[in-house]
Amino acid sequence: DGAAKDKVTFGYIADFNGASVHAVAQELNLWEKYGLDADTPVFTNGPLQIQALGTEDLDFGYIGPGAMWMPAKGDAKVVSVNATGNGDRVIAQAGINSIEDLKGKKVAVAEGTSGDMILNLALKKAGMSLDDVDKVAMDPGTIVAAMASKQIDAAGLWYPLISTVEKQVPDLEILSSNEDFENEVAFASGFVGANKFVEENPETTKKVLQVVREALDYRAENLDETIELTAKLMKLDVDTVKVDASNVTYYTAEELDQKIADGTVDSWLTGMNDYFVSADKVTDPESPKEYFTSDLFVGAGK
Amino acid sequence: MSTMTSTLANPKISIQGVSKVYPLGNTEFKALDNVSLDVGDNEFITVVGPSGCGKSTMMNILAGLETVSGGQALVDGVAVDGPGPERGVIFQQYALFPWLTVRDNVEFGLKTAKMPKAERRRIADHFIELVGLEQFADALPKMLSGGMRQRCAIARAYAVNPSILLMDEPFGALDALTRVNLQEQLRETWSKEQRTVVFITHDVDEAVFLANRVIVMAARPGRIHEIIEVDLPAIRTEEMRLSPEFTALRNRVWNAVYHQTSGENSVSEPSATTA
Amino acid sequence: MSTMTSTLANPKISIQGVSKVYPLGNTEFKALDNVSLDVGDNEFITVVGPSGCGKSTMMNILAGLETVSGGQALVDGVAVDGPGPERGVIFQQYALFPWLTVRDNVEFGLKTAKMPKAERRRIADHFIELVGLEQFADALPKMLSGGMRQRCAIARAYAVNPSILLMDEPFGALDALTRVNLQEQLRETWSKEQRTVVFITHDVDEAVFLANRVIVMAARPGRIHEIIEVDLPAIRTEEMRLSPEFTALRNRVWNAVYHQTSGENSVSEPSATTA
Amino acid sequence: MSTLTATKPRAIATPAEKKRRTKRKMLTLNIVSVVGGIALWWVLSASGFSLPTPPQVVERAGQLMADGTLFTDLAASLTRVLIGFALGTLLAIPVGFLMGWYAVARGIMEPWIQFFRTIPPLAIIPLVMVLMGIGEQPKIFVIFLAAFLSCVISTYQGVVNVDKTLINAARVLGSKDAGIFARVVIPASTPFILVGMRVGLGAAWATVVAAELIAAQDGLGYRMQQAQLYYDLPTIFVNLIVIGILGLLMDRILLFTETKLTSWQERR
Amino acid sequence: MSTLTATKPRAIATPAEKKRRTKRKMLTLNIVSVVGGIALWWVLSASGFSLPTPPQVVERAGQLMADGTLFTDLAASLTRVLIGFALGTLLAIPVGFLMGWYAVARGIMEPWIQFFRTIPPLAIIPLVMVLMGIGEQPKIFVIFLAAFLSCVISTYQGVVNVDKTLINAARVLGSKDAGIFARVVIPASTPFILVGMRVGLGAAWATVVAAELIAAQDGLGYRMQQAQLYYDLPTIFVNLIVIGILGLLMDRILLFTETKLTSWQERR
Ligand SMILES: Nc1ncnc2c1ncn2[C@@H]1O[C@H](COP(=O)(O)OP(=O)(O)OP(=O)(O)O)[C@@H](O)[C@H]1O
Ligand SMILES: Nc1ncnc2c1ncn2[C@@H]1O[C@H](COP(=O)(O)OP(=O)(O)OP(=O)(O)O)[C@@H](O)[C@H]1O
Ligand SMILES: [Mg+2]
Ligand SMILES: [Mg+2]
Repeated sequence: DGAAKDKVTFGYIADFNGASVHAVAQELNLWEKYGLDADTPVFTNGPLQIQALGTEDLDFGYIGPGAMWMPAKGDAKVVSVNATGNGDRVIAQAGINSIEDLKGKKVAVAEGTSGDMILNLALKKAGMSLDDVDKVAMDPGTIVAAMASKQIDAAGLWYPLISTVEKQVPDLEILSSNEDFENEVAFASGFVGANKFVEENPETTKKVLQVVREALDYRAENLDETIELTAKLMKLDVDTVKVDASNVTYYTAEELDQKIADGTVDSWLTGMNDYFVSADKVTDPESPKEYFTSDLFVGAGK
Repeated sequence: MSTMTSTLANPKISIQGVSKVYPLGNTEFKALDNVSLDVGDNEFITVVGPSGCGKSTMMNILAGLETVSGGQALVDGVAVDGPGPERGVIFQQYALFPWLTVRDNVEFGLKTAKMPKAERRRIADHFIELVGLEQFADALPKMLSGGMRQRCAIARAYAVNPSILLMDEPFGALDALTRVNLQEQLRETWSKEQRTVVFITHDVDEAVFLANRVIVMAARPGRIHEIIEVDLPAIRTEEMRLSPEFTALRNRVWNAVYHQTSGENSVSEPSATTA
Repeated sequence: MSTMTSTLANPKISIQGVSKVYPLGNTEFKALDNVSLDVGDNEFITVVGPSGCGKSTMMNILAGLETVSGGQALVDGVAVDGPGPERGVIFQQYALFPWLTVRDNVEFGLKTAKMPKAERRRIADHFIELVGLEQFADALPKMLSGGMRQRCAIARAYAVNPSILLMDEPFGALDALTRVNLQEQLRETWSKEQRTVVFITHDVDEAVFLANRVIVMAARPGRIHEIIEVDLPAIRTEEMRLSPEFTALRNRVWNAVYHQTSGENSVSEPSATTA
Repeated sequence: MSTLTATKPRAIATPAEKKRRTKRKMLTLNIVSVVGGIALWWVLSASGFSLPTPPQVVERAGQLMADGTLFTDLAASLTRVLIGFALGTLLAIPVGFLMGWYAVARGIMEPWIQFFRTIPPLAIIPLVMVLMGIGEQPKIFVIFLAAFLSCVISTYQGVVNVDKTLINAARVLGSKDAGIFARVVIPASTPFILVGMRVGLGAAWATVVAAELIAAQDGLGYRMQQAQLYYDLPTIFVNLIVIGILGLLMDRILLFTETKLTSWQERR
Repeated sequence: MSTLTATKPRAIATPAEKKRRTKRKMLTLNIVSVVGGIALWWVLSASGFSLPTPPQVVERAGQLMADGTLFTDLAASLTRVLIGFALGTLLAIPVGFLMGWYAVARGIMEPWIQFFRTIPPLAIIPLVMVLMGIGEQPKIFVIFLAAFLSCVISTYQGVVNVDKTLINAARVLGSKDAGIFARVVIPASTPFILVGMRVGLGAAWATVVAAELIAAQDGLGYRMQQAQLYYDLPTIFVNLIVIGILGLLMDRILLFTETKLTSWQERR
């Protein structure tokens, strides 16, 4: 119709998980298709987008698993799950064969990331805690350099950064991976919306979710094409992005509807909440029912 | 020595019991001690005295650049409160603006007075020629010799045509001929344009040749030692320098400076100022 | 005028066809044009000439602070290559170190020579007293009057006891008495301690009173105009100033400066230097 | 040093010639130094330090140029830096003057300027975002702040150091405060102001990475952060080097300006 | 301004008294200004901007002091900043001198100094870590670098600006290069060097956050980063304010030193 298009601002992060839906939406003209005029600023991390949501400069955004405690605190609404990651690992220098061996060793972690999550979970599973190791806080890029130059003994990190480390340290040990915690917690990333915007603009939110759903479907069904589109958007080479995409489980919208209906998504988010509580990130998180607007997501598919 | 206490009816400049104290280490130094002096409208006085007796300090107080520690300095009956363009100053240290050419230095005050460009230029060029710097009008101060810098400072002060000229050893760095030329020039302009001039110098000849009155100062503390009236004809000529009257005055001033200094520490020396 | 070309057997200072060219806008300015002059060991020469004729430039070349554009300057037969403590300099602009007290300024050169502290102090105090700054030994330059700054610079140069003294209008800012005292002092020390002195001044009396020879310079281009031998007795006294010989010499120098300047642009004026 | 030592009589050169010679020598030294630095880097990267080698970086630079990324980024960052830097120094000069001249202004402003100078730009980003959103404005503001804070101190010091006799000379010639500021204080403190501008320029460039954390779509700093996500060292190096070279060029322009503006000084 | 205008004869005060009065006035102004700033912040935070209010920050500060965190952090950061800053300025002075004095040194060093000045400290952290490990050394080095690079430019400019006649006077009194450096160039360029030190101090503090990205266990910057993860604005504010106050205090000490060291100047 001739009506003016709804304006939205939808942020993303320039890695495959964060950018693929945007790449698809742009390539297939999905914004236009659903009557949206979208502005898609790129951010370097999730918390910055949550802040921007709070100042009404941003309507929607993307956050990784490490920042999922922020909506749980009530700072934003999760409007859709994006994917669940399998790329997180606890890595160690050669000769360190188990989590128990980390006792007293220098273990690096980028706090508030999924690397932080997996390290905590792995230690807990081995009956240990961060107090048992010599924890050193660093940012992700520095961890790569520190591992490569053997300044540290181990780290909680993820692909594709780990592949850079592997090039320098061929005999790198993998001590733990996401699969070890399949039943307790998922490393789910998602799309978030500003509390106020979602409440006041249900129609626009619906249109946005329609775009997301269609893009999720396309990605799950045409992963190779999606990788190429995303690489183009981010001006990166395809191989790099491929590594990035290889450790993630992608769902179609329908699969997600299913997992919402049978409570799987709820259990993912609850599991993450438990972790965040145990890691002191939040004290009293809202229940996923409050901050995950699953009915909107499902509704957009009808 | 009673002449100095005779107050004029309508003095242009009136210094009344002025003192100036500087901190010096933990003690204080009396640069000026209760100095009183009246300078009439259109009077030309010269100030001589030993190095450090407070000549520059007195001039800076009149210029409004230095505060008094006691007493007051009046110009046109009003207490001096900061400098003004009606009081032109030639500093002992030249104080040229190093980033401006000779011409721009001379035009500085005219620009402040918002004079149109063409007129500014005309006036500046006139005074640059007067001091013989035509060839260096576009040169920066760093390219000038000591004497040339001093001449530039003179041209700059003349250009704003102030009703009072305060000059601190303005011809000190000049060669004999330039000096004599500028002396005559100054005297001539003064007699034509009715200015009040306070002129500090170490040259006794110069002091006598230029002045209506020569103020002889003494040091420690800085004070007026003697005031010598110069009763030569108003129009001074080169020949006059050779006249016996001139020589007599010259010797009198010389002795006033000379004697005082040798008797510097004699307490019996009466203070030259009225309390 | 043939005297000036007569080269001495063993000159302390030998200036040979020295030229100095400065850039001035897009053209060049000849500050010195082919100047030649020999100064004997233990000779006292004074240099007079109109403002801007290159006196300071010549002195700076001898001091090793300025390069030549042509010719060469020799000291003890060796080409000047940078300054040295054997050549003491008193600058026209004083150049005191503003962060040092009078005493520390005077001690500066002695400290460089690694003299022990007590001796340094003794020598400094001696020269500070000589120039009459005892009371201000601990004062910073900013607390001094113009003449006091100049005296401090004099004390500083004297203190290192150089074999050559290059003095640029050193007494210009001093009052008559201090000046006469320092003139006598300088003459006396010179005759006792066998120094070579090059002394720039604008005061013709001073030039004659102090010198063995008076060098009269001319401007545009800077060159030597005339050299006048001063055949007064080696020991100069105050009375001598009043002698007819003195007056005659004084007039001769005066005329040399005066005449040349008025004939400044006459091309017929022969160049004073040998090519 | 050439002006301080008398050369032998045969070594005669006109001043202009000498200048040209010095300049040529300087350029040679610069080139030697840069080549030496690159050689050192090559040796380091070859000898096992996990650094990309110069050829790798050159190759990456070629790619980034070929697809135009480098130029878009450069244009975006350059615009931000230029605007931020220009605004920063433009404000720093009058503020520095006010602080140097009026005790009241100094008393009020100094604590805040000192305070903000020690605050890392990274730390004020959340605050800036709250106040200005995520457009160009906050990015330019962060750069502006860095340039301003570096420059204002220097200008202030310049004002305080202006020779008192020159101010007196201007007063005596009839100038009031505004005139003295424009015609004496500014020219006399130009050396200080230009130090401030040079330091401010460095700060502006060094802050561009922080500024482009605020939802930038392009820019050299943004590209570096993105590359950091993949630990793409060649790209990081390309952008670092481009920032360095741009900074160097702009500094040269400032230096050239300074030489012109302060040629009245008697300098070594 | 008081020295520039002649006061009425009754307004007579000894110089020492005047000084004391000015100082008192200054302090009052400082306090007024700080109180005003805090009031503004309070208004802003109360009027809907998502900022913590002053009482919240004070409360958080109380907690951080009670459990000793603030003091450990403070000690850690202060040590790093002091060492880094001291080393940085100590090196900057001779390097600035070499650059100002010897054309060869300038030709070789300038491109690199200019280059590194524009590089954000964040970007060199991986490199520094590879070369120096993750102990205190690399953290201090990053701070050192920031202080050095800010200070060296200023010192260099100071050296270049030293009055030529003073150098000549020293030469004539027998000083050689080393003597001239120590006894003329350093005192004469003190105003510039102190500007450099003040700017360098600001840079050192502003870099502490970046430095403490390198595996720090404590420190004000580290605490801020951690707080940023939790979007814990009160903690960020506490640390920011502590950094600001420390920076301000250290700056005051420098300023005081400067007043002592440059009292020979005729200043306004
Ligand atoms: N800022 C200051 N601090 C301390 N003392 C000072 C200051 N300024 C001037 N004086 C002292 O005041 C006295 C008078 O100085 P002034 O400059 O007026 O002398 P003067 O008569 O002009 O001498 P000269 O003929 O040498 O120029 C001197 O003894 C000087 O030391
Ligand atoms: N850096 C420079 N650039 C251009 N010209 C200069 C420079 N320095 C000196 N001059 C010129 O050289 C000439 C000689 O200067 P110098 O200082 O030697 O004169 P002087 O004889 O000492 O004069 P005065 O008696 O006035 O001190 C002057 O005309 C001056 O303008
Ligand atoms: Mg004086
Ligand atoms: Mg001269």
